[in-house]
Amino acid sequence: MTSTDNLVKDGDRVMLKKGDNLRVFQVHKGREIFLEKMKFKLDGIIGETYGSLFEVKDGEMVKIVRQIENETSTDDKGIDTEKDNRHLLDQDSNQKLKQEEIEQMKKDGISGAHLIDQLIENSATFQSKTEFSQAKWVKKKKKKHLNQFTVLRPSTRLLCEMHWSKGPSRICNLRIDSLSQMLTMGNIRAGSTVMVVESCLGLVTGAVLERLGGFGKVISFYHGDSPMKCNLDNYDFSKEIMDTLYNYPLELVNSLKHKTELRVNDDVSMETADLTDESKCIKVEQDKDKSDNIVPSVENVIKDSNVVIDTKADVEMESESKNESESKTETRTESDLAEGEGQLKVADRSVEKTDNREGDCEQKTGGKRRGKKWNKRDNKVKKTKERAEAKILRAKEIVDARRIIQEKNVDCLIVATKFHPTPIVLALVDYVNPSRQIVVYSQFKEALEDCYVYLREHKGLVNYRLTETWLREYQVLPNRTHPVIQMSGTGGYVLTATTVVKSPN
Amino acid sequence: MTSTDNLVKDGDRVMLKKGDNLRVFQVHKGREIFLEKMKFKLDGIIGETYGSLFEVKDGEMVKIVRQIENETSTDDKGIDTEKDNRHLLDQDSNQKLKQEEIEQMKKDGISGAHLIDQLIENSATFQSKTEFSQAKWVKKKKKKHLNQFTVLRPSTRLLCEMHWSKGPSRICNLRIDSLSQMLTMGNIRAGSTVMVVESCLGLVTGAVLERLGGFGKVISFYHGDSPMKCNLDNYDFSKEIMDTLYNYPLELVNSLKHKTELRVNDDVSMETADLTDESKCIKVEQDKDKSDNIVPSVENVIKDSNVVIDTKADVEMESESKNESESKTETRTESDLAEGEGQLKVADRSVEKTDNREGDCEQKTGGKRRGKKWNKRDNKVKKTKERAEAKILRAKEIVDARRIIQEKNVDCLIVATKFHPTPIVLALVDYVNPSRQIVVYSQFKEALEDCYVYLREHKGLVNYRLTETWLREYQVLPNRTHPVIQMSGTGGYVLTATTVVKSPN
Amino acid sequence: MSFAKYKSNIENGDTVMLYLGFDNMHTLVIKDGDTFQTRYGALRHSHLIGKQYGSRVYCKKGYLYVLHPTPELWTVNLPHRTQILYSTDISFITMQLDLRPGSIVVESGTGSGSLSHSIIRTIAPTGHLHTFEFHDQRAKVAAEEFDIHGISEYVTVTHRDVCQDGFQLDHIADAVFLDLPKPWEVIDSAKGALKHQGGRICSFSPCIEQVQRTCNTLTSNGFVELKTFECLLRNHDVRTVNLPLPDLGPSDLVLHDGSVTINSSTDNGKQNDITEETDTGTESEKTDKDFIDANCLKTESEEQIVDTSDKSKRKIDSNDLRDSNSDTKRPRFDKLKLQNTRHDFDLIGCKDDKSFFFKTSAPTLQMPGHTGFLTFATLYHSN
Amino acid sequence: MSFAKYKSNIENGDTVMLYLGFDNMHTLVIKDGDTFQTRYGALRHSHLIGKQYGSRVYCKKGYLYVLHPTPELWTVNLPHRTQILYSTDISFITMQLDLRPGSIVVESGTGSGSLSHSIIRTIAPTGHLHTFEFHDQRAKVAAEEFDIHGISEYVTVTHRDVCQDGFQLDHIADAVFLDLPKPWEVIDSAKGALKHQGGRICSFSPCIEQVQRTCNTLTSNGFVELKTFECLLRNHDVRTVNLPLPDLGPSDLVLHDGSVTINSSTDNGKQNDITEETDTGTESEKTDKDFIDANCLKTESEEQIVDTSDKSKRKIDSNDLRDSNSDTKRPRFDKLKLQNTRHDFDLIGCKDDKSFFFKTSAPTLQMPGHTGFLTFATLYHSN
Repeated sequence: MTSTDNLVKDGDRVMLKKGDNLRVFQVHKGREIFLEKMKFKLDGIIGETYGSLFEVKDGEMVKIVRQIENETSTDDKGIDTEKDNRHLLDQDSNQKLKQEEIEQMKKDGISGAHLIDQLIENSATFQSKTEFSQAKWVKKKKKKHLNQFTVLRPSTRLLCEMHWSKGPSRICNLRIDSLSQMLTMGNIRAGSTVMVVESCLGLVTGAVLERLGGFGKVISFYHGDSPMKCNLDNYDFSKEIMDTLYNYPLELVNSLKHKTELRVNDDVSMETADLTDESKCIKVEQDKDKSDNIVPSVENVIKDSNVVIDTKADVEMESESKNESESKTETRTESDLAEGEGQLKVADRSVEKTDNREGDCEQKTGGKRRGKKWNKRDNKVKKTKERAEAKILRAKEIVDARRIIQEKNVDCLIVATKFHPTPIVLALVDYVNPSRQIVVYSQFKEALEDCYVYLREHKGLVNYRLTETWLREYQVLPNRTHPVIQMSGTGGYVLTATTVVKSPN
Repeated sequence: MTSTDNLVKDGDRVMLKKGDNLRVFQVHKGREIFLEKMKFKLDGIIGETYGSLFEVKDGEMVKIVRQIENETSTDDKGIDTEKDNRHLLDQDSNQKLKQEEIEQMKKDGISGAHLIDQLIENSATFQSKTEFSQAKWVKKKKKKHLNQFTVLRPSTRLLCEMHWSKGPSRICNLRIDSLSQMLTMGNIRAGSTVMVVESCLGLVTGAVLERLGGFGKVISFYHGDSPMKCNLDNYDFSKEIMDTLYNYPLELVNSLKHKTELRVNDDVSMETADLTDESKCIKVEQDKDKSDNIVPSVENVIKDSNVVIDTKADVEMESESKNESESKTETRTESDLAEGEGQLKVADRSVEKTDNREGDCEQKTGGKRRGKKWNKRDNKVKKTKERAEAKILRAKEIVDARRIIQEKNVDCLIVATKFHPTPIVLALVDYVNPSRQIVVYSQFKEALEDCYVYLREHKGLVNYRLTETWLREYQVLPNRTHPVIQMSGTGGYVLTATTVVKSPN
Repeated sequence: MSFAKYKSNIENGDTVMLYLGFDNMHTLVIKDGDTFQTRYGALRHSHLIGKQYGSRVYCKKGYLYVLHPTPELWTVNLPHRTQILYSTDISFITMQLDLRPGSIVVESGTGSGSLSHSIIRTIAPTGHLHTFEFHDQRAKVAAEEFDIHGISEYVTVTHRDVCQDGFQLDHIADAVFLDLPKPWEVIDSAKGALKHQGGRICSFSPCIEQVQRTCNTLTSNGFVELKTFECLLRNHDVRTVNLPLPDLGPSDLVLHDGSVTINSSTDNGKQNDITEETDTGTESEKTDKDFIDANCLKTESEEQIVDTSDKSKRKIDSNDLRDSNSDTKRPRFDKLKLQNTRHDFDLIGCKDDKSFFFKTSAPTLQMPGHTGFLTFATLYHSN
Repeated sequence: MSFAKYKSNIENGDTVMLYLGFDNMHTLVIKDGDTFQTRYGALRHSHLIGKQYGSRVYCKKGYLYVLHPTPELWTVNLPHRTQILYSTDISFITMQLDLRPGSIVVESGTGSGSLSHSIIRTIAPTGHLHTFEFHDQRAKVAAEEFDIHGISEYVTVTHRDVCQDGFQLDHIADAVFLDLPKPWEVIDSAKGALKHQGGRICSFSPCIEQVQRTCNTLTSNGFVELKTFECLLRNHDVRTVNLPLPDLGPSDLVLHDGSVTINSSTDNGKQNDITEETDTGTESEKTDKDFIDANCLKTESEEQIVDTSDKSKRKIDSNDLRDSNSDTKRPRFDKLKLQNTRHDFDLIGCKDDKSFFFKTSAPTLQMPGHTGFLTFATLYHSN
């Protein structure tokens, strides 16, 4: 994401943009992708600058020079032509080339410009059109037939546009302007600790990670089986940024209020360890200083490894040790794993489900993991090991995230889920520092009204606002300037409030 | 309201418009009105054409020639000036004339144009302004100091604008675009029979009457003490139009479903009748053909007169006889009236309250009735008589309205009240013909959601729509074209549906 | 005849509206002996004659309603010969032009007659519409339609290019409506058409450049009180939403033979998806709820209403019954605990242990973003 | 320092926000020894030092909250030297320009620094803002503010008329923001300021004519993917509405010694007015509910919340108790008869015999109608 490093590399996730159509692909030398009814390889973009324009030719991406559109040439022609349109009927049926012929030419690798020429030649009516109509016609045909893609780095803006155009219900109708309000009203910035509860395909988590830029911490709450990592792949975040992400399961949220401490015992020095023999523990200990009521002290022994993380350690330190452990648990087998499972309840569940989820992702991106190839047997062994690693990591992550939350030093809570937000907000709001922002999004105003009423009862907040933004796009063309004909009726609602120190009365 | 008759007459209600400020006044020769901190007479407008422009000079309205604004003269200057404004501070404090001096000049009857000249002369900074700024400054001053009014005929459009600008809550936030949707979606047109339940200061009733133009019938439902007549005065409707109006009390709505018949016994031939002796009856009889359950047959004897109205008679006939009776009950005294009151329950109540309400109106319009002057004693006698007359009329009107409703031949139901609309709509919807429109307005969407749910349960309707309209105004000026800076956030919601023949299943 | 005034029963020659569901309406001129194909099967015209407007009519595979024509139903069902004005703009234009019975109105162009029908409805029986169309065929078809609809006595259709030849009307009109690419070319002529006492004018233009030029010309022709508006329709979709409550787990961790056992939530997979009951019909065409055209009227046949209601009731009932043994582990939002909670909490919807149910009328995802700019102005009498 | 990052306690020299209620906020630079006058009485700065941000602070006549500064609070409280951009537009601009830590941004003009603060917040600690202001004094004051706010290391303020002299930046920026009367004059220079690899640009203009000209210039300079937006804030006012049910009288007329007696309703005069509890505070300034400025943030101090809630509760309670002897005469909308009615009826609000209560979040009557047009475009790397 640094500015000097602006060339497409093998393994990068890139966005291909054609008009308003956006898709993410991972670059793999020699692999074909399928897009807009065409199969082609992305090899041609490797080593080229992000922002370049390519055309698909003979199944390959060929870089082409971007031409300056000269809209001004049609200046003042709009009005004259509109009047003359009265005598025109829809002329598309006057195209002598059949659809199959056009498709065949495309398969034969005709260049887009050449195809357009063919279309003009075979149009019965092109010459009878006014200059303005001709220009309009060519533009329309270009949009349809020119297979030109701009290669872009993924960003929150582009991913939000992509998801929105694919179907806003998948991201809870979260429109880009609403998302932008959330980030601003939440005062999201480098160095912050942000709790995110979302079910918008990772869009909100990714947006927060982007705005933190590797500085700070994001605690992402996941429902049962969907930690956000898979969805975040699209962002192609650097390791520095991904290291600021912690995942925490929603089903352990209520338990947070008993100031217990989960601890992972994990021996850093362990190398070729056997799953069944290692002693890795998650200890849940009551924080006796703060909690007056009696909470059972529990301990969960996970026999994977025995790294003991000092709960007072700095977080940056932690992520380092995490990475070390990642590279050290390589030789475990699947059977080992199975034996270990019976006792690993907290971590296990989420890890298992994560794996499934990652499987889904793989299918989508072509059934292969980035930049690696194994034969099937090796793959199986490695995967087992990875899964075991992931389990430990996840367990540690839960412990880490729990500790961060319980420090009550959170700077922002952002909620944007398919669930009713009130219980989530009420359960988490007290972990947010005073004089900070909470931001609750919902596609239903009623849900936020309810949340608002409960928060008022809960107290400890001021400066409530329940807002909606309208987004109106304009077509700005000579003599044809007006708001666009269709607009989005709703992009969701946002409730914001500022935390304050709870007063005794 | 006819086009040939376009001169202001003594007794007319006129609207005075200055910018967006609109007010209704009744023209009375010699009487002063108070507007914009000035006292002046309207005598000068009598005999002049509607649409003329007048200036207040020495307490009189003096007709002036309307000048063509030449906005185009500032063409292309907008942009240049905006840049130069950076060096300007607010210059109003540089006016050497004090506010009192200005007010005195106004009292002394200075013409607006002359006053502006004075202001320019005494401005320390006028000359240093750009041409564009000067034009803007003069326009602003003119708006403030020129007491120029356009004299207009009242219309729904202008009255809606007037009420809206005075405070939309008084008309349930009914914005002009919402009102316009209601009239159109209700298919309101000449010849229709329309039921109107509103509490928007008569705006909806007036709008419907205007659209019926004297053809058809409007049944206006009033809550307890507020028939719409008083509010309708502003419209200055012709007698032909007012004759299409029937008033019916909301508190007799539930009783409609028992197909009873109220009858007024009223002798047309009576002249100098004594209230206590006359026998005027409202009979409530059970319609035995249709009602299976036992409903008590009731009879209300009103001893005012004894006109018997044949319930089968044509409505136009009725209004004629009504008008006759109006001119025949002239000599009754207040004491007579008092004696009559004990037995007049249905009609009485509403009449009494109507009188109070009319009293309010009188105060507002200056304590005098249009075009008539009496000494106080005469006034009292006449008033008593009038009240008695009104009682009979009201009673008859209720009977008439009841009959019209019970014919179940209504073409539209329009509801726009401060009450929850659901009970009203459910009680009245079955009196509407099949294949007609019902229109329910509310400033609260929730009220319409509720209404919608109940109507669906009630059945007999299709083609539901719950809509809101957005109204966006644009400033169109050379190089300064944009939507206006403030807009209305809500103009209310409209629920419409189409009645169908209720099917047995 | 059918457009001129309401009548109760269908006669031969009437134009009627067949209502099969919200985005499935047809307009039909009754011609004894003809047959019309609907998606519910064939419909013999003769079957409709004599029927009361608003009746339910059965075909083989379903039923429909036969509705009385109105300008609004005509607008959504008319054959498009041009871009047309829809009821939202029409309503506002009618109000702003002060139209009422008796008004004399000038319109150009006639187009597909959408606005014309609405104007005639409002100004009849004592007013008149002079409508101008520069396209010969369109003018003819419009005149025919007015005739079939029984409203030709209220309208004069003229085939003329008014930009070139003007209205040729001598101070007879109360209002002028312009829907032309170059409205400024006819402002002067429009002024001549308006009564000496003055009147109102409206110009509809899709682009702001046209508005700017029109405003200039209006002003220099002595029109005042110029106002330019956009009026946009926002349809709301009433539906019941079932928003799942999240499983935030137990508030205390349970010690279970040495390991932490959390009460794994009962299968939430399905229940955790938002259930939305679109009240306004679930027609078979409506495959993608996300892209319901906001321009369309949404509705349902009565049968569908019943279906939806029953479904919704069943769903809620089953929710009420389902596993309530997990009560202690979840935050309580129990509706029936009304007495113990603030009333405020209960003024939005209903909650049970798993869900927050409420009615909402969410705006449709797509709505009209622009139809055109409506510029209104007044011409006051010239002294 | 206070704008650079969150800190927990107030120190001398900090800029703090005093929150007295929604439309009553002040910004204050803590200076030990000074005193600040609020409407609740005097506040000694020394009293604030060491206090935790977010604390409630008592004055003689009431209390307030002392809040940590944020760019958003600054935007609504800053001293206006020019028209400023508000958070709604700022949010959208930040997103559309792809701003994040590390971004190099060019801004012209600085104006009152409203947007500048927000940009700096987003691009720190590794990015930089180059902001240009043609008004000498404004540039100086802005630079001073950045210094006081502890963010001067992230920003370079230059006093220059960029229309004449350009940005003089050589391909260093990721994004350019223009708020100028003639943005087209600097497009070329902006292109030179953007990195060779390309970047994003935004131009904010109040009038469409500026937008048109800017778009032309952007296109001819090779910028692509031009998009022009308006982004408008709509505030919703959450409140409890008590909509009275109408008295439609008895369904049967009662015979009473020869005359019709209808059950005259108990005094409805007061109860029939709509009761609205504006949840978001009832401040003393707010005399006319109809004209609440939608630009303003609405809120309440905690005390007021309690008051309102209590009032609302009491009102509903008394409604529950009042004359229920007229039950038989009115349509029943009884909430407690839940079992007998459809659930659907109960998913909006509560009904008793007299009223329909519900929560609504009605849009404020006035809302921003226009701030400016935001035109965005991309410049791709030149081969």
